Amino acid sequence: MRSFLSHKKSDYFICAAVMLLLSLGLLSSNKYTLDILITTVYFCTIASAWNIMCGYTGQLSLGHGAFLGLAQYTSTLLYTKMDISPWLGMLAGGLTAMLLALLVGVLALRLKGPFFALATIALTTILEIFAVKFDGITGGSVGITIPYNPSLGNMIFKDYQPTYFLFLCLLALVLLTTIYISRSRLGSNLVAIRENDLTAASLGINVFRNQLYALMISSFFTGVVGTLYAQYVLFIDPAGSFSVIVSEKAALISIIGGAGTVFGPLIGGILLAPTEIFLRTWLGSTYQGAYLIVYGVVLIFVILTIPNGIAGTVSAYIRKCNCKTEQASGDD
Amino acid sequence: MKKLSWFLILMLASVTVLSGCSSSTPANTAKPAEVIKIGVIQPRSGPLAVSGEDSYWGTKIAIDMVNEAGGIKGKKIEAVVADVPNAGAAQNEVNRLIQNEKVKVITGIYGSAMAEVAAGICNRNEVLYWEHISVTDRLTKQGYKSVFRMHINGSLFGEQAAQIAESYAKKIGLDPTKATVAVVSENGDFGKSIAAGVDAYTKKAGTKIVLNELYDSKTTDTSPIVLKLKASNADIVIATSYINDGIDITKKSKVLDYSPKIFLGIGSGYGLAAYGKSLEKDAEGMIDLDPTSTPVLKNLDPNMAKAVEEFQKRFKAARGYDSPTVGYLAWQATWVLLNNVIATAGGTDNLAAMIKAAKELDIKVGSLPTGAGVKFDESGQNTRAVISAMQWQKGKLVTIYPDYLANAQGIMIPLPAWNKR
Amino acid sequence: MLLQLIVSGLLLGGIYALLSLGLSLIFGVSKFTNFAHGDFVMVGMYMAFVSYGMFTLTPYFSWPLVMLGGVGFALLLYLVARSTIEKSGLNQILVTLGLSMVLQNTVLLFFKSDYKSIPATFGSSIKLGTVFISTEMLIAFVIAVVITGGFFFFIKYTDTGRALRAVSDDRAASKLMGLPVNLLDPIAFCLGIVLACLAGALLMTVYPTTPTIGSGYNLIAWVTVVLGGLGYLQGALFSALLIGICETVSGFYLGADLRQAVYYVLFILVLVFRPQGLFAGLGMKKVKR
Amino acid sequence: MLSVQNVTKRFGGLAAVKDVSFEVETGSIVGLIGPNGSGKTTLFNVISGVYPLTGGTVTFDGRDISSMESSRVANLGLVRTFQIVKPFNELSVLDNVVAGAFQRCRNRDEAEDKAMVAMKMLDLAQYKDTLAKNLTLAAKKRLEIARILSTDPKMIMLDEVMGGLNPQETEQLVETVHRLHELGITMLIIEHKMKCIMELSSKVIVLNNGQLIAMGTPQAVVKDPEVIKAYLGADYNVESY
Repeated sequence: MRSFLSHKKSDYFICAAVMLLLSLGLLSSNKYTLDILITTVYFCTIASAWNIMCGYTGQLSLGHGAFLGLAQYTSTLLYTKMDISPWLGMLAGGLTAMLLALLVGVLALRLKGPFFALATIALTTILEIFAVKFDGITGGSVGITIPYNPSLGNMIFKDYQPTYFLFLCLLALVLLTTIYISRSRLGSNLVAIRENDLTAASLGINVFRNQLYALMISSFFTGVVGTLYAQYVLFIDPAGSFSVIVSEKAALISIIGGAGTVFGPLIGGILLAPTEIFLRTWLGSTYQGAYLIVYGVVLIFVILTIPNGIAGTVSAYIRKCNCKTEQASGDD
Repeated sequence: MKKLSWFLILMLASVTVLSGCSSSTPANTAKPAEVIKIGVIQPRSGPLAVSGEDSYWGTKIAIDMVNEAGGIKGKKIEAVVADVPNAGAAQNEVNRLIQNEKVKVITGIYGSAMAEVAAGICNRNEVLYWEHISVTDRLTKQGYKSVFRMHINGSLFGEQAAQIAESYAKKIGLDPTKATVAVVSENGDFGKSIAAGVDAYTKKAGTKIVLNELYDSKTTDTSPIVLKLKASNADIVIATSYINDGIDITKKSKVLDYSPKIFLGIGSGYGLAAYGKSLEKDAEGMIDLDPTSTPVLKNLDPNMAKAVEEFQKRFKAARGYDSPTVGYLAWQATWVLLNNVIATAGGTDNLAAMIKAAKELDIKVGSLPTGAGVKFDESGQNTRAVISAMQWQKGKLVTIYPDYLANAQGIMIPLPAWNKR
Repeated sequence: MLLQLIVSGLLLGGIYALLSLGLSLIFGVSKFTNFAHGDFVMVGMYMAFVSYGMFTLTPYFSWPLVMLGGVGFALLLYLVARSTIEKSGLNQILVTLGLSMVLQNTVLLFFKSDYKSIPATFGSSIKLGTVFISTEMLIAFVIAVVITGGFFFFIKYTDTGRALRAVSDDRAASKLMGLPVNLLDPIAFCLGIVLACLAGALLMTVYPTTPTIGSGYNLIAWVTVVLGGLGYLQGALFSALLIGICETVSGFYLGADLRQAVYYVLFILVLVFRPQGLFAGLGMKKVKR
Repeated sequence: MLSVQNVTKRFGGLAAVKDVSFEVETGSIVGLIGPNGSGKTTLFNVISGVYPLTGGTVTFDGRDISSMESSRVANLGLVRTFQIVKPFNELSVLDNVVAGAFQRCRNRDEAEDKAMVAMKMLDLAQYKDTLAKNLTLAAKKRLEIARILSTDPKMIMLDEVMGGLNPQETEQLVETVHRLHELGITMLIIEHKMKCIMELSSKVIVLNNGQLIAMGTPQAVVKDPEVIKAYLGADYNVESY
């Protein structure tokens, strides 16, 4: 089952333990190891943010790339053109992403299933086209290179540890928010909406408004982590920023890990992000695209056999064990 | 929940171990000083993989040939190959090559986004970055110390293209200041930087640009573009395209019975084998501006000529078709890198020596198969990279301009109407 | 000029009609959301390419092979997706996204990423007044029209067609009436995918192909289906033509780099403000879900 | 408490509910009966805001709710169950009820306590951690009631909650409804089981073909010739126990 609604304080403990383990990476100074960790945490965070909207409410967004890209362009342009520190740019990026989410939500949230997904894909593509078209502002398809001036204020660092640390903080923030939401009224409402929106409304849950909140929170974090990633790679371009692939990956990671669970996206990210890198390194240079076949097959397999993902299946198993012991003592 | 947390912890531990392993193994296997490691990055999957793969083979064949000739100072070259389909992968793989594989030289890449990311990281880590394809101007305008580009940059490309256009205009008796030019370009960085170069040059030369249109290269139907060209009634058309759109523009030109006096195609759109194959006789007379892919061997230094011949043979064996321009670009860039830079510097251990060797290079124009020479300016841009005009004649590309590279005479200039071809 | 643009657009739209009809049918009958539809177009293109390479059959002659292959791929899709029919639409999307990844990259593995094309058979054009019509496009268009006509005949006048319409109209009721829904699903899949593959084969006469070309066609197919109104087969037909015209006209007047944006904006507007499609209520008989 | 005035609902040209007016007094239990397809559920949907109404007004607790969304209607304290049970299948019973309870509380502990109270009242406490989809039909029906109960409603509308239950289960549920009534909750009940209606309601409304054909005490209504004709005219499906 989807144990999104966690009742236990132990979630905070797990969260702390995971963060502690991940932060062991800070001891390494190997940039490749750190890059893998950063990429992993980046995808964990995006997937977790995606999960807040989509795992909860069951609305499939393939347009988180739109939020990501808009935020990246906001912060990068603020930094490169007006010299505003990425620390502020990060917030600005998150907020613009949120504004876009508000607009998208008002327009598209009444759509269901494939149509919401399609509308979000279309939106991402439109933004990409505009980013290419209005090259006076965005630099067009050539993208923007962020000058390498390492300093704390510029959020650019010589070594990767500080960046990794920032990513970890963000992941922790998203996880804590997720845990908090999962215990809150919003979480309860969202899950109710996912299960049956008509019934949810009949209980007094405003379907539209709750979904909108979720979308805005989700897009905010997506935007923030996107700006951080831009400051890490030091380069953005329309094709990379407004990419449907990023959204697809977020979805893939969440779903394989267990969409609608607190730790599903984390598990998915930790499993898939390094796997992708290793597969690309091993297979990529001899069998073009072979790692994507593996990805696709895994996705199909997971959806068909364990639609609740790893976390969902594991916790269902745990529940089963608990139920057995309960049934032994109680009647019925 | 407890079990879940154990599960998580276990998984994390295994990931840590895994990434630990991957970072420690190469250190054990690296045998110092026996081989010279060179990082080779190309997009070998994803949307850029076609030309990425051609470029990869260009580089690989150059390395193989150097190795078979005994390597550099007795040391074999080992290519550490990475598939880099996007900017994120560039970040990851370049770090892997530098950190784990301990390469000191990286060469690549088809795709400017990846080139920019790779060059940035290389420069920061004091690794030589040797670019052989990407044309974005900005790559060499960031003040990087260890970044060199063998290929021409976009604005020079555009400038030379406009120059070629001008010279052809003169040839057919058009006054450059009265002739009209239409520029259509795919809206990626390639098309845009070239369009900008053309624009800058024609302004100087006083030629009038009557249409400057960008389009999406993924577009399926180019008839609106051809109709716009037709409506503009320009004497000269300079079109920058990838292959799909390039083929379609030509097809639609025929369908819509459009032939300007001079049509200059730029980029893979008009130069790849697929172009000739799918257009057959309709390709006849079409001009492609690019570094030549039909070198005139007798003009080259005999040793170079032999090497180029060998390369052509191997490329055909590996890929099944004659090397396109990117193959030559990759091959000659790698060839120069190995024989003239690394060999002079005595290996890859000393970055300063390699930079010095590169900066001191003085190879005259026409020495390399694409007609280029090598002389880097302060920013690391090769100032002696040239483009040429190639033309489809009897199903094959031949070089018709400049004269010192030409192996055939230009035909069908100005272009006759379609029914007279 | 406008006339020329409209004619070019119509010709393009004719081929779009083939891919969207198939999508519309599968969506109508099986309530199945296929996000890999464009990839079947790509597969169709490659099948046409292979038949040309192996037997020098142009797509005008290799269509039986393409159809046969299409049936095979349809059954593959059906096998993979069967368990998600009548279940969560979300899972259908995800499964087909996964399938799309597998298809694209399998093709990449076997054919590499080069552009594959076959030489034009005619490559000329016909001039009607001031309007030029590409022979290739015209033939493709005529074939598309014939296939579409045949398809509508099949849907209207055969028992299977009637059954498909009934299931499309009301799946639950059709089940209660004893219609073999489990048999009709694979039939709808086969028809739909075969149409997509045929569209691919026709496109192959005009455009080169690469493994990733399908994503674009996938979106076009969906845009068309939504504009036409879900499950309205005739609607899909008209909107395909409309999209074709919209592409050429906006490409000319607005700029060739904005034309995708035009129909995506149109798409979003229709989704949000007129979810029943552009043509609903215009006296069109519905083959609705 | 609830006043329905001249309510009409059309689907296309077809009027599912025609010009229906009635009142539900505070603290009463009103039964709503009629043959299949007579428009009972449509009336529920119109009152609870699932469908917008075509004509007429609905007032609840002194406020016009005619054009209100269902979630706002529910927030005012008027909630309903569905004829075909719609539990949140993938959630535990507790989470199902908590979803309702959260409409009145801010934090989770409070919501859980409230939910437990409602669950105890409906004999669901022992299934706390069971997934809703694994419950028996009877338990699912009780779950529906527990869920709406936890929203602290002023009035509830029950749509055939006894349908498909065996006599014993029915009896238990009637018991429960009585207890809820004692808590001061006003009720409007659709029910086919005449015995339950007779036992529970103080007033019965009869719909046929979307029109109100009779209203009054249960005893009076069953003797009404109009009503008998309606039921005999349609399939005679008033279950007799």
